[in-house]
Amino acid sequence: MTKPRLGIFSLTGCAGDQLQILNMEDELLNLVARFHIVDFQEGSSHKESGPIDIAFVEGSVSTETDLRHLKEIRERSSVLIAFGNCATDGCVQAMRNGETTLAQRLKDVYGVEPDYYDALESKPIREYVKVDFSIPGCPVEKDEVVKAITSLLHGDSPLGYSYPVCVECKLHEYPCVIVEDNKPCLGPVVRAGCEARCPGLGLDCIGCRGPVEDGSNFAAELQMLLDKGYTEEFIMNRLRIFSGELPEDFLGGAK
Amino acid sequence: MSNKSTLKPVKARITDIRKMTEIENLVTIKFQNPEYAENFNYTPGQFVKLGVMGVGEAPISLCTAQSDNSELEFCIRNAGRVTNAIHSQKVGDVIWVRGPYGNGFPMDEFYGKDLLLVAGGLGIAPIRGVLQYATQNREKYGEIIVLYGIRSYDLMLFKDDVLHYFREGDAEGVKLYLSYEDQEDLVLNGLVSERDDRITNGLVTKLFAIMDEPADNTVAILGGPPIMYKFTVMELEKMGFTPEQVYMTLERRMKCGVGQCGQCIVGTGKSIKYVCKDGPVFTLWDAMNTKGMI
Amino acid sequence: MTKTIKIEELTRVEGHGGIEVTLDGDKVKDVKFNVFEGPRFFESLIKTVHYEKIPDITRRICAICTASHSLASIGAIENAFKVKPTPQTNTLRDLLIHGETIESHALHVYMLALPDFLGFPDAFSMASEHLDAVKMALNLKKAGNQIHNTLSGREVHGMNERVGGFSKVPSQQELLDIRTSMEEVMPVAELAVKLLADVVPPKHNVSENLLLALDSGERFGYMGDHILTSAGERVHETEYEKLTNEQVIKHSYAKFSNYKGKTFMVGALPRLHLNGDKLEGKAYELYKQHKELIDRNNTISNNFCQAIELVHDVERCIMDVDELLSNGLDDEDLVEFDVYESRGINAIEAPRGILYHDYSFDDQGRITKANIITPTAQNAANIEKDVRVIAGNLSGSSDETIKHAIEVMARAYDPCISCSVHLTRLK
Amino acid sequence: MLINILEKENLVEFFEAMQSYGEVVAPVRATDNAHRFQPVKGIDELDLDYTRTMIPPKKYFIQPKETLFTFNKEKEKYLEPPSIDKSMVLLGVHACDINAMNLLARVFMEELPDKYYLERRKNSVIVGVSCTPDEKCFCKSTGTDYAQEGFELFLHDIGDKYLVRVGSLKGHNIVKDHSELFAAPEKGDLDAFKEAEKTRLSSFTIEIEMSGLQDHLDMSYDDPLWAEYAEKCLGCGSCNLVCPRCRCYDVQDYINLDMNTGERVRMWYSCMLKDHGLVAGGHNFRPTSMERLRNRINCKGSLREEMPNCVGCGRCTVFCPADIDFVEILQKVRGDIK
Ligand SMILES: Cc1cc2nc3c(=O)[nH]c(=O)nc-3n(C[C@H](O)[C@H](O)[C@H](O)COP(=O)(O)OP(=O)(O)OC[C@H]3O[C@@H](n4cnc5c(N)ncnc54)[C@H](O)[C@@H]3O)c2cc1C
Ligand code: SF4
Ligand code: SF4
Ligand code: SF4
Repeated sequence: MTKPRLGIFSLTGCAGDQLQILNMEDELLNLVARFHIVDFQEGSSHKESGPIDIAFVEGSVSTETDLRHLKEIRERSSVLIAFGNCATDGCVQAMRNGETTLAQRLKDVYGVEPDYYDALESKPIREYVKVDFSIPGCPVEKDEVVKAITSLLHGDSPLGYSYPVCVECKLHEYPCVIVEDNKPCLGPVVRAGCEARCPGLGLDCIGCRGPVEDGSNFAAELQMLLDKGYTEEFIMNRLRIFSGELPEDFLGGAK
Repeated sequence: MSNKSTLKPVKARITDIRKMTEIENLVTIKFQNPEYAENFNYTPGQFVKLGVMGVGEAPISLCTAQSDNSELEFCIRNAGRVTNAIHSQKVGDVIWVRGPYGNGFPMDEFYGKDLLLVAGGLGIAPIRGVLQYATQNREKYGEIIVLYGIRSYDLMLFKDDVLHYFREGDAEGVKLYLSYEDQEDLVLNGLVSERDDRITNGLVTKLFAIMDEPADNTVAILGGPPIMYKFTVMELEKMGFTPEQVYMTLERRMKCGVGQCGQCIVGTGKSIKYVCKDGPVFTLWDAMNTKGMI
Repeated sequence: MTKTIKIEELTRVEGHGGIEVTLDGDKVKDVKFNVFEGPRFFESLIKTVHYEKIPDITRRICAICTASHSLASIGAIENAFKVKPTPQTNTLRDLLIHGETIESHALHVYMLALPDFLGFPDAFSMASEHLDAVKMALNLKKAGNQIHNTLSGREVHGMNERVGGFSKVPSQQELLDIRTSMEEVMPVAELAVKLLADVVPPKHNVSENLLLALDSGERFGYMGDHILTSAGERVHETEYEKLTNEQVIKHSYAKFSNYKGKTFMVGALPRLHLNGDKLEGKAYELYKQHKELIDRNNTISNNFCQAIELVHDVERCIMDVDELLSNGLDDEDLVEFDVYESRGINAIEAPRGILYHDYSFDDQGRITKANIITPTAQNAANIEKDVRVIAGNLSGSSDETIKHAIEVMARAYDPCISCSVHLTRLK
Repeated sequence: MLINILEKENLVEFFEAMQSYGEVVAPVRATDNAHRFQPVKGIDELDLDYTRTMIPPKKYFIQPKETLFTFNKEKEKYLEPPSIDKSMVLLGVHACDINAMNLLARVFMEELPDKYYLERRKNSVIVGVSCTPDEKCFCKSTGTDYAQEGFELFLHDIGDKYLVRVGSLKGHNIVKDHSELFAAPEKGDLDAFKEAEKTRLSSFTIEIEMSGLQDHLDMSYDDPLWAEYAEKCLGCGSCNLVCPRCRCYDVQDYINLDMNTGERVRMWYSCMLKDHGLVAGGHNFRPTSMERLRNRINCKGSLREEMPNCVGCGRCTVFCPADIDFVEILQKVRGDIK
């Protein structure tokens, strides 16, 4: 059997999701052996052109170059996977989208005229190309990556997490930081899969896995936190860290 | 030892795969252990959990009748992960089975009665089991009328059976009527040799107008999507069927199939039901008393 | 006759950058370190955000030195609000940053740099001939990650280190497990020194380097509040702007650092050059034994310095664990403090060199202004300088030779382009 | 009913005696609001004077996440985890939780026994303890404030003694084997028990009438109240996951990187999650959070095996991050409050 051709690509981001692959110290060599790797920028100098069976794309589209690169990858790939929060939901660099403009941000940081750059407003890749699956997370969870890969190798579509962090939090019997300490936990609206890492350490979830698809009641989360005495600015800053690039009606309530 | 007791599946092997439509295959399986096959007692309307290790299990209706258990047939639509995995199996591959589960159609309560079978889409699968059972025990039942609604010829399941009853149904006392939604020439498709008044264009409910008036002691047996039930029930009520004379089989999400996992719950306070264990076959009376059932 | 040699994209580095050299005969006409990593504007994003979640955002500047960013960020916040962390917290932080350096250096030395010297495109193909070494390297990296996992909550972008301490203090058993792992991987760290001691650094990139590193105090380490320069100065972290002197330069990239008009280098080589005599134990012995390999004017020796640091890191983690356990672990809460309008600056040695975070807050503890300067942003101009030197020295050679030499040199900096928040390509 | 008396000063010896029947698991204070059942080594670790744990003791019988079996595709085989022979003493279980487990036992042990549940229950000793209700407890309303069965021993606090009810032969044998710790009850003890029960029963602050509730729920099917609560509900599933009587579960297969071996895993699930009613093809039988919330309350208020699906422990209210009050909903359904 010929090995599937795998490409691991990155656009703008911290390269943490590729790093998570390198961090699978125990499985790495096994995993790499299952594929014919055509591209893995952070891990290898070896690069090939030609079709790709499975493409993992990390990072968000933040420059014209990113966009060209992304479209090229889509052309070549049968299955394209948004890999990590940047690719899936835009991550921190999208947290001010719709709030401040790109020009303003450029001016803030560089103090120069904006037309200088080929920068674009940071967006998740689904804004530009068809995404077959998403593996969310900032960074992705190694366990989920392995599960997705084995599913794909087995010919099945990967399983996602359709439920929020609270479920895992409860399964671990972590004390609820909202109930116990009134902390502004985003667990109820954020996609599970991290085994509730933050509440497990006594911290409020900041939402690094992005919202539960079609299942997040942001309006209720906002209201709950307002009732607990947080200001709207505070809550919105919190909600936006990883969910800046959300549909317009993101406070419109759950379905 | 029907092994109903746990979530432990038993091994069976695929002996035949026949493509029925673009997305549906008829899969025949044989238990590895003959003893298991011998004790595998079921009535039409019951279901099993079919599984592929590494992917999971799906509830699938038994669409055959009891006479011979050495081989079982399943009509499987490729609808998602598990069913896709079943579709990618080959003859000779292993398939894991649990069951049979649920309450089937009470075929012995129907003795001496006429049967009106109404099927839509994939709902034909359990209905086909009822039909097989009734024809195998032909003397126990009165007249058998089958109404089958499909979208188009391409999507028709059990084409051989349909053809058979069109040609020879009269001799066996089985009247089959067919409705199809899309305008299509069934003559050209070779199903019938000339225009046939047992076939109409439209939804399955249209067939009530052209079929023979059913006798008073008829039981109606329904298999199809919830929306079909709504409209069929309206017709049946018009014809004077009482709520206890109408039987239907329901689909819900099921993980265990034995009333543990809670995923197939329906109803309100008084009448919470688990479709897998209390059903999947219910009467219209059950449905009338259980909000959200249809 | 002019020609352009172009490295489209540097591989086995974090982030995206390429290098372009234009030669006119044997004269170097132009050098461009092209960064096509998109800008992320962290300083702008965090405006109005409450201090408590700043580290969680800024640590996402970089994956590999995520804890360095969070600790630099936490330090700046603590400096702003005059928070004094407990001694236990300080030791835990020391352990964390040493763990991070193990993970980062193991990755760089074994997986990214070594293939260059052994002639492989990557560690995976290197594994076909040196399986044991690769497996050992992975174990070393894993041991570093174990510290991340235990102290920070996961290997990338953890969350447990907070302003005022640690949200959850690790258990005694967890620390003992770290100690065991460190003892197990000690030989791997030593092997790195041995392997790299055999590599003869090419002469073509020798040129004068100005080196900057934090003054680590009495012991070698990655924290401190003064910056030392190889020119003999000592500057307080709050005056960092004098050193980094970031400028938006209108040629091919923005915001280059220079100190008094000169490019400079940060990282393992500067640290060993300026603080090496403070090393302890085996690391000190190896340092003394191989001192001649640490050539301040050959950036390639940065790789070797990282190897020495690996030995130091492993030893130091054991010492930190012992210190924590002998003092008795205290399940202490975060230090409490008040917020007021204020500014805080903090410098820390990330694996790749000095990292600065500088924040101003309003009286509610919300950010009004921020500045973050990463090691690679500081090194960029020096990398460009080295490219000039190499291209000049090798101008007669084939394009391939020049390209390879440049790549090997650039990789020796272990550049982390994704975290060079201030580097962005101009049109 | 066999009755014995255990002096509180014998508690340490009693605890040590219990250790000989297996690992002792008991409530330990975890947070301001909750205790946690966890293994304890000494009596000083546990706290019998507690209100509720967040996660009910059912976690020891049907675990939050457990491997049903591991498989090997090539070998066409699967292997169940080895039988559980470790025994356990569940010490300090409240009546509501015992009653909840009695229902679970019917589902998982009687008709179609679940190997895992069965083995664990067989290997365990359950020791109940009496409690004082707080402002969220309403087990009196659900008729589950007193346990008639489903335990080995039940300790009722009657001052400086415990009145111990024996609930099974196993419990009787424990008493027999440690007869030096127990005494026969005297008249005063029985009086004290009656007094204690009276006090307990009078300290409930909330009440909900259960009779006919099922029809009230039926009649409220189209009431706007569901939508009102759905607006507040986060759909987080916490209410189900802390419920001692909820038993929904999900099953998932995972395959390892060798593409041959793997496992089938069972995990607690919740009807408040959006795909609880989802079937292939994307059809959802309860697509909105309003429908899911209504379904949950209906399920809780329904009678299953002649018992309501709620034992009045108050957990879903206490641990709902959105402060949704279960009893308040039922009171609205009944028209007790508007
Ligand atoms: C009593 C009964 C009889 C059925 N008979 C047949 C039949 O004869 N032929 C046929 O093709 N289909 C039948 N179905 C439908 C079939 O079970 C689903 O199409 C199948 O479960 C889809 O699973 P999947 O993994 O392929 O799809 P996915 O959409 O990938 O399913 C995802 C998950 O949801 C669950 N799920 C989705 N749909 C259902 C469902 N309907 N029931 C239970 N769980 C579900 C699965 O467990 C799966 O893990 C029947 C369903 C029921 C309840
Ligand atoms: S701590 Fe957060 S994630 Fe956990 S249950 Fe509470 S709200 Fe949900
Ligand atoms: S709890 Fe939230 S912020 Fe923390 S790791 Fe999980 S998804 Fe990310
Ligand atoms: S715990 Fe509360 S918010 Fe969460 S699903 Fe239940 S009712 Fe809704």
